[in-house]
Amino acid sequence: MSDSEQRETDRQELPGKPAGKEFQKEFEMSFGSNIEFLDLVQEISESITRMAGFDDEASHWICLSVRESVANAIQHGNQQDEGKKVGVRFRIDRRRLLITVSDQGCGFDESSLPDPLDSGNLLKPSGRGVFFVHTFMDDVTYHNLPQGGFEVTMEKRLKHTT
Amino acid sequence: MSDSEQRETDRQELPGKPAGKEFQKEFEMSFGSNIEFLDLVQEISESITRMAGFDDEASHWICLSVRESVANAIQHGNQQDEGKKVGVRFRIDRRRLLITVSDQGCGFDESSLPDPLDSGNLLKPSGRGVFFVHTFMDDVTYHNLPQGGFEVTMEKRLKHTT
Amino acid sequence: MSIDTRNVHGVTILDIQGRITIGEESALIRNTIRGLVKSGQKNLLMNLADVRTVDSTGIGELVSSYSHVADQGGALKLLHLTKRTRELLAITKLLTVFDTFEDESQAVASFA
Amino acid sequence: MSIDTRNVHGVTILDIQGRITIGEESALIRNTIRGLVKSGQKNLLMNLADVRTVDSTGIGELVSSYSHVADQGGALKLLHLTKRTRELLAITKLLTVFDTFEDESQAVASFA
Ligand SMILES: Nc1ncnc2c1ncn2[C@@H]1O[C@H](COP(=O)(O)OP(=O)(O)O)[C@@H](O)[C@H]1O
Ligand SMILES: Nc1ncnc2c1ncn2[C@@H]1O[C@H](COP(=O)(O)OP(=O)(O)O)[C@@H](O)[C@H]1O
Repeated sequence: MSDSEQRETDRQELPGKPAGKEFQKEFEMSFGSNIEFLDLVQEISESITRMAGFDDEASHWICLSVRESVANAIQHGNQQDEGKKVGVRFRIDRRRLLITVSDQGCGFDESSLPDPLDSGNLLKPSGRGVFFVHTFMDDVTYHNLPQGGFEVTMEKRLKHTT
Repeated sequence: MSDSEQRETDRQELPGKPAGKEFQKEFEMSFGSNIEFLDLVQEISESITRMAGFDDEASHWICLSVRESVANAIQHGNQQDEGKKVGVRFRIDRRRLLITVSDQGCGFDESSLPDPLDSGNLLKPSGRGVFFVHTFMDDVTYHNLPQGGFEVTMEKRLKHTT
Repeated sequence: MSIDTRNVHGVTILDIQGRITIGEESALIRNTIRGLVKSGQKNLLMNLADVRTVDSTGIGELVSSYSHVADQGGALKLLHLTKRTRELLAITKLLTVFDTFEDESQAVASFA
Repeated sequence: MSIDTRNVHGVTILDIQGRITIGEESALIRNTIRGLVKSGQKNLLMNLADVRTVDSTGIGELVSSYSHVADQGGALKLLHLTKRTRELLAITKLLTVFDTFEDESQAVASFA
């Protein structure tokens, strides 16, 4: 199954339906777009990455990637409208941790983002969050959702697998 | 609006729709029925009760009530079937914290539970969880969900309101 | 969670640290108590001073342990309840079942 | 998060504890740096030894502060980067922008 087919299957899953067998553990959350939740999300990410079997170092960068994505969902996606929800889902299997962060905004086109490593951008105060996510996660896709809203899917493989 | 009308409104809310205006903050989560998640739920409960403005002492008993309810949802409701989900929702407003814990089981009839304070039951090793929830929370209802599954709703009022 | 045991005048004192809750913690208490009783140590005093959290499964484990020790002709008593543990035992009427102490030597003497 | 400032041979050293992340933390850095520059202290050395976490907003705040101080004719340099902070500055190519030091007296001397 390709990644995008897998995503399609995930989306069609009804709330309350059992998770696909391939995932051993699944945890998801959703909250109003208030930056106050960021630290809680960070704590949760730390617990889940530990559960998945990552060491402190790997965990730090995964949690940073989640933090950046959730901050973007709250600020850029939902424009800090507390009535709009941010969703975060963790799926653990033997080989990897799959994380999705979704918001109710209109998304953005990744190809139009300025490269933060261009010498003209080095001193810009912003524009490094998406870059961090790409740097620290193994596989990252940004996509609009068919039912509306926007989602980033990121995967981190456990080191002991090849 | 009566409590049960309020519940009805909550249920009809579509996922992704803005929360009712009366709630200032909302956080919900859902996870496979593995007892391993209990400690994470406890940590989250502690953060949320702090956010809601409860002191350490009140927070301790609220979190114990959540813990008991989630343990019951995992064990009795979902029979530890990891494919079945447990949901926990926190809603904070100025006056109270409203918590619901749901599972995909068939529920139970509260009136048929033995009283753990009956002298014949004092030395029983189990049967005190629901009693704790009633003791420490202000308002507790157990009910089957129209779409299937079971839910406990519990409320804790902030002390400074009358 | 950890349990240290020490012997004072024929009484085995279990110093419990951490919490007594559903899962490994309760199982550890159960197994430790059963092991002690089997080896003939039946005068047991649980020091709960450093127990931060007890849940309904933990209370259930204390009750099971109490019954098991009594069935084998011994006694299980409790020392240094925290305010919270005392509250749980009070609302469950278990303060009427357990002998509880605030002073270790008094507790030890009570087994004589 | 906390910032202590001390003066060593005309250089203001900011000992930062905690994290430099989105929200209050970044705002505190911004306001502290701007306040110092306003009061004429323009030779600034940030000691990041006790900074556990930096996110993209935090990196952005370091960059803004750097530019602001330079614009006012001063210099902002960094001391004691943790492995993680160094890694973030390396991948963002900001190690080519910031002067960084592992030794406080060398760092202070560099402002002379
Ligand atoms: N969830 C999102 N919804 C809409 N736009 C987004 C989202 N995430 C990122 N963006 C867009 O991508 C840009 C770059 O994001 P990022 O690299 O995190 O830097 P920054 O947040 O500092 O601008 C943002 O400025 C925003 O325009
Ligand atoms: N979520 C639930 N789904 C189904 N049955 C439940 C649920 N929660 C509680 N029960 C029933 O209520 C009984 C009493 O629960 P409780 O007071 O927590 O004690 P215990 O879990 O120790 O049995 C349980 O034994 C079970 O039969």
